[in-house]
Amino acid sequence: MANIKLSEDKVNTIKEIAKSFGNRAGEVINVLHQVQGKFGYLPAEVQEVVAHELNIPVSRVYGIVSFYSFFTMEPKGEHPIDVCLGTACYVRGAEKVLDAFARELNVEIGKCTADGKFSLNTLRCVGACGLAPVAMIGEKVYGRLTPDQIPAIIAEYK
Amino acid sequence: MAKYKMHILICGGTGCKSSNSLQIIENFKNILAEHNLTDDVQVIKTGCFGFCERGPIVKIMPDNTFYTQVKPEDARRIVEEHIIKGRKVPELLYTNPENKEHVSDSKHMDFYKKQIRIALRNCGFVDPENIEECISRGGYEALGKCLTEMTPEQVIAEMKASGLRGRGGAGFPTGLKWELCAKNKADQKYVICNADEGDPGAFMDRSILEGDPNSIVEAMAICGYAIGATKGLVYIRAEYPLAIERLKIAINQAREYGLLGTDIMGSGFDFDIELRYGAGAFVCGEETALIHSMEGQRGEPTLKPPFPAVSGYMGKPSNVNNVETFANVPVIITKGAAWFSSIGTEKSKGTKVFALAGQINNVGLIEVPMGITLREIIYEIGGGIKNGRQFKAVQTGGPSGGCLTAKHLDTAIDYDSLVAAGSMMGSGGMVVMDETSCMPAIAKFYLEFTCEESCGKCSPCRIGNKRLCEILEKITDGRGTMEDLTELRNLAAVIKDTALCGLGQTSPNPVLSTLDNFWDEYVEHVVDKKCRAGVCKKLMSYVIDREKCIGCGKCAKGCPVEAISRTEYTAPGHKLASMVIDSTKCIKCGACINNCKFGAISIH
Amino acid sequence: MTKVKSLADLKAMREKLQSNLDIREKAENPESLVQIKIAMATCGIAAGAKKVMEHMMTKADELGIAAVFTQTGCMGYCHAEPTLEVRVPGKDPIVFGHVDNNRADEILTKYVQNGELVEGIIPVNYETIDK
Amino acid sequence: MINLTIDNKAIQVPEGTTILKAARMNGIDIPTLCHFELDGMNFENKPGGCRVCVVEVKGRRNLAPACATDVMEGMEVLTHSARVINARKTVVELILSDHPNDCLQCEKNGDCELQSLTKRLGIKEIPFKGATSTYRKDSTLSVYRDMDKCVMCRRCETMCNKFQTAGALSGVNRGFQAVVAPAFEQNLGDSSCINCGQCVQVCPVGALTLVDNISDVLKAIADPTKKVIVQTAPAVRVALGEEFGMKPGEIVTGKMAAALRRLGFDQVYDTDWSADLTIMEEGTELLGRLKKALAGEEVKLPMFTSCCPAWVAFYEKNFPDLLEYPSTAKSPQGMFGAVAKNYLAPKLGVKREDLVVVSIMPCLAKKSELAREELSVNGNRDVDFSLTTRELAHMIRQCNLNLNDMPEEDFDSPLGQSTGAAVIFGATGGVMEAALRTAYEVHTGKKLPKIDFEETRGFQGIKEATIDFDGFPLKIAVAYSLGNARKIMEEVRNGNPNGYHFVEVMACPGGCIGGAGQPYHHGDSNIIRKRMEAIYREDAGKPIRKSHENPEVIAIYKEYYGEPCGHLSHEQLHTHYFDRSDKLEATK
Repeated sequence: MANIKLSEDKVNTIKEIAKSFGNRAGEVINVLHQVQGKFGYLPAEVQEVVAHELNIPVSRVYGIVSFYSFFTMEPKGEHPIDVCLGTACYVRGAEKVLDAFARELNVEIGKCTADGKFSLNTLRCVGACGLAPVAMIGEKVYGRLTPDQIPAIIAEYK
Repeated sequence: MAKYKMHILICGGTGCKSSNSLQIIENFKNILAEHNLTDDVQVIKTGCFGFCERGPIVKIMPDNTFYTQVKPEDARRIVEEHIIKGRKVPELLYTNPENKEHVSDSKHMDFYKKQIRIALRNCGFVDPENIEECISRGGYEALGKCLTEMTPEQVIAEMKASGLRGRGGAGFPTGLKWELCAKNKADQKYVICNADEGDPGAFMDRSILEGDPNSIVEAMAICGYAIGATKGLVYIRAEYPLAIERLKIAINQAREYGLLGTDIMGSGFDFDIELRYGAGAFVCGEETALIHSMEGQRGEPTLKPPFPAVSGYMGKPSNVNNVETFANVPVIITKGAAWFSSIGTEKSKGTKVFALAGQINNVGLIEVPMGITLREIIYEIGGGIKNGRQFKAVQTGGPSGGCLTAKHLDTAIDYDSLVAAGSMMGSGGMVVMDETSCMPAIAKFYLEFTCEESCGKCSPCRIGNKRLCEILEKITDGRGTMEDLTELRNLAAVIKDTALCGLGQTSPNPVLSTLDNFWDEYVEHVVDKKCRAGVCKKLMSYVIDREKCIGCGKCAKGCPVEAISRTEYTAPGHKLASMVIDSTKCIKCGACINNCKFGAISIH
Repeated sequence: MTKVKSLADLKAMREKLQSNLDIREKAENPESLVQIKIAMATCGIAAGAKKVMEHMMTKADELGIAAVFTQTGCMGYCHAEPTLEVRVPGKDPIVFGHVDNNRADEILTKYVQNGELVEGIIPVNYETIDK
Repeated sequence: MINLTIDNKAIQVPEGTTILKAARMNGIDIPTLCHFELDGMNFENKPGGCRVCVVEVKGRRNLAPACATDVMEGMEVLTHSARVINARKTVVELILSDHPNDCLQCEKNGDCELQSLTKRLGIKEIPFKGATSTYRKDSTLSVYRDMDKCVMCRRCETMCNKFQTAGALSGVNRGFQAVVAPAFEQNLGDSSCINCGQCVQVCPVGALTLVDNISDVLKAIADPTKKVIVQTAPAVRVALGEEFGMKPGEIVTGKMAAALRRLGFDQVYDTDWSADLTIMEEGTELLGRLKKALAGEEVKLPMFTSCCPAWVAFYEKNFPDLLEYPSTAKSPQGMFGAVAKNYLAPKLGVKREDLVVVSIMPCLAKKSELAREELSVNGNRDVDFSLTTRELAHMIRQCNLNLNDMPEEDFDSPLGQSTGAAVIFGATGGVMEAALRTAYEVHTGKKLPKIDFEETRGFQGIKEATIDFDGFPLKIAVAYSLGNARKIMEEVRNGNPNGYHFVEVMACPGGCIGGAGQPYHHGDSNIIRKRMEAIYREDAGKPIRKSHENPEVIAIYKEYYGEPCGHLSHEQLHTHYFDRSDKLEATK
């Protein structure tokens, strides 16, 4: 079996988080939430440390990470873009907005731009249905979007 | 302490927050300070008012003035005109779309007229981060009443008599559910609040948690008392940071006030609540999946029985209700089952919160009595279809529901009538569609969602829904056959009949209901290869009218795939040769139409 | 902070806190309450309208009158400031002029509580302010 | 008792019975796919996921999974209504639509549960065309994974996590992409897999299969420069017959030896012989430790058996702190290899490199065991190839033989004679019983009053007993399934509260008779039971039933090894263990 290689401070961060949940196996999802909150994503080595600290098979951790859409093994861009594809947004044209982002950034959905600046993802309903279609860049919500607004919005972050 | 003479209520819900409502609050506070009015006027950040279409909302009390679409810079005018001089700011008032008159009082707005707010009673009224405001509205009195004046059996009897049914999906009677759990003896039981609202387009649970978290805390404690549980768990979506924060504040304040913890109100009853975070899995709305997720497992449903009431969280008897269901509980205890059951229809009592969305004028969150008609919701509360278009369908119940049409407009809505019409109540998403929505494409949209959210455990859902989706794709791509339509119906029926959990069993509903109600549209796609809504890209082509084209070339510049080139033909009266679209390259993104100022490009 | 130790405690706390929400509670149901609109434009404030309003609010509380106090702009009776309009449920609104603390008390005890007319009524010759 | 009707037939079954069982008790065989149960052996997989067993229950809105629905008073069940048959067929068609239909070339052709289900339901074409899920293929030395064929029955996952607690496999992803895989969909060999192969034994389709070494062996046999000898494990002889239509539990020792000769093996030996040798070494080691303990010396107790390679891999990966507890004795396969290459080769006049040792094992882990570094000299393995019972059956058929027609023949000498004690190695508790027979007599110097130790027999997951060793109460435990072994190891970690002296562990259900290389039992636990009965029958019929009385074993000590646990045997017959756990290694 493999040796897990990760920088010491990262290992310590994970250890502390696991400890704050009493190193209980049942808390694995809460631990993963916090760890992802710290690192932005959950690469394999991080999952191995989590498994190690909670004394559960790493296959179980990966089974969880690959099940829940909130968890990601892909690093996020400096400005993560999330386009809402909830029904309210969909019927008001969210797909076209998503296409426009993908075109403008030349990036696949779920991936990060080559320069690491933007990542493009979709999500289901941020609950701002009154503003549909909606996209979020970082914490900021953009509502009532049309495809032609996208270049200008991207330009804000360049 | 000086008494405030006026209150300014500002919506701090996610929708309005997204439109800068926090800045509006800041500005109000600063400007009031400038005018030395800090002691006279109180600024309160509330939960959602429901009228999200016109957010951010600012409400001035006591004259009940309802300002809509307020921008941060409007704060000054509201203070200097309305607060100081008593003159309302007409431009910010809601305008009745029919007679163009300003309506200042929300009570007179059509949006609110037909609503009865029980679950949302405190939303947009109190400061959700201040338990005292909740207490002064009678909060926790229902809990007090239960603990001091009622036995657990009486609480359950009251819940049963109220006729309250679960607001999260299938509508199981809440009192009965509590009773089943109460009957099981165990050293530990759990009250679980399902706040993992995953239905895209429904956000009532989030609004309640953001606007009135104390009502959930109180209701869970009541449930705990009734079933004999001392622990409560809220399973809440991690995507709801504001709701999480408000709920945490409410729980902490309730502990400080002795309304959670040990020996609550001197009754000897102990109860406390912890949070568990969901991580983005729609299937975790199913209670067994939710419980597995809380235990740190993949959120896969398991077979029932055993029901959670027998073996739930950590194998202990557990009672799972969703947020909206809990929100009704304190009111039922305070006002009585008889009062509650006087609202609604014979088998569906009380009210239901709907998230009204889609191609409708008044998008928002509404609470209406069971038995209201779709027509009332869409045309009175919702203010009709956007841009004066024609109503086509309304989708209720999200991915588990179906599409209803004009023929259902006068059906009284309740759990049973929706099921009879091929849809379901679900969590209460209500998406209105006009003629620009293509029904096979809508069915495909929902199936894509189900495929993405299927846990993969049972074959009908894992593979069957994928195949349904593929057949729908064939149809919307113009490759469908009449046999496909037959196969679609049979497969949908089998999935409904054989899938393991509620998600799978209801996933074909969007297909079956659109097949039933929009058969002609399917046939058009299959036989005529036509999409009347102009949605299905593969059934469309973009064409430039060479007589209208002036040859400016803007379309070609904006084309992302260089599908547009210049012809050698110059139309009479124009100086430049006209443009042409290579349909083999065209991705039908519509950019050229947006760029053409001369109306020369059209879709066929 | 005091913990809630019993249902009685909770109810007492509610009593104490309730008035903080009065403004909102009453605004929800103004038709069933006495509505008092006080002109609070520059002229009104100059004539002491603000003090009168505060006094009247306290008095109404004392007398147990469920009333909603609203500020309005100038009613156009600058000669008679402070002015206020009183609308008792089921009756037409009446405007009073030259209201000081004493007259305010009278309005509450005589007109609002007993339906007796009080001096200083300004004849109605205007439409309600909102419209 | 509950009264109900199934297909209009009134029946009565005990409360708590599932519809599936109630139907089967009454001769109605509802088809299943994901459901898998080893009755009385601690293994049940009942996710209710495949939906093949759905039936119609009157009054119920949708169809009910028979495997997971308990009967209720007055229930009316229909197992073959038009609605049920349409649904069942559609479900299987769906599964087939995401399955590579390459049955003819599939390892499981003829043994596949999906294949027989398809035939049984009369499915002639698959109406659904669409995407199929494809995955990287992957293999260890024992297990081959082709997840394109996976039907998500989750049997392997349950086996790996609940029964063995190896934790190598988990359900990953979701929806159409859902599959069972190691973490990060990495190679199984890089995971915590211990190669027990039980995932292969329970897989209904060809998603998990063994690594086939038949061609390696055929090549060796065909090579004139090689002398190819074979050893056969105790559990093989009570199961091989099943592959040739014999009843479970038929003993085919003599026919098997005859078949092996006809296949072209130069010598046909018996792993039972080295099982007796194992008892000499392991028994001596146990007595040594006990003596030290009684003398107040620091010594690791309990001692664990070390014959099962999956178990060895398991403690190396999970209990690196307890590596000194298991016996250092090699497994019988390993001992045989060492004896063959060191002692026998010169005797037969061949170089070590030219002697090819093949083992026939009920086991997949043996394929991995033989690759352990300590089991080879200068890169030449003590055992070159290990075939399973199933592979041997294939080979016999491939070579135009029929086991039924074989005469009874004996093993070759000198590594062919064995005792009843060796035979019972094949069943859980057997190694323990064999060791007790020898250790008792060696320790006490007295004849055993009763050879059979009933307390170590049977299918209980953990058996405990105290054996009177002439006044010394020897505390023993026997476990099968590594989940049970984990419980005992954790106890030992916490100070061995039960005071065990000796513990036997086997990974597979019922011991080696339920091994992953045995003919597929498809969840019929009676097959395993019959094999166990055969094992004890064979033991009872042996003229010699104690390892230390095996003349060929006595002879080799006299001639070659000197004494058990002596210098030479330590060098050749004992091994050592390595910490193979995941380690946290922080970098700067």
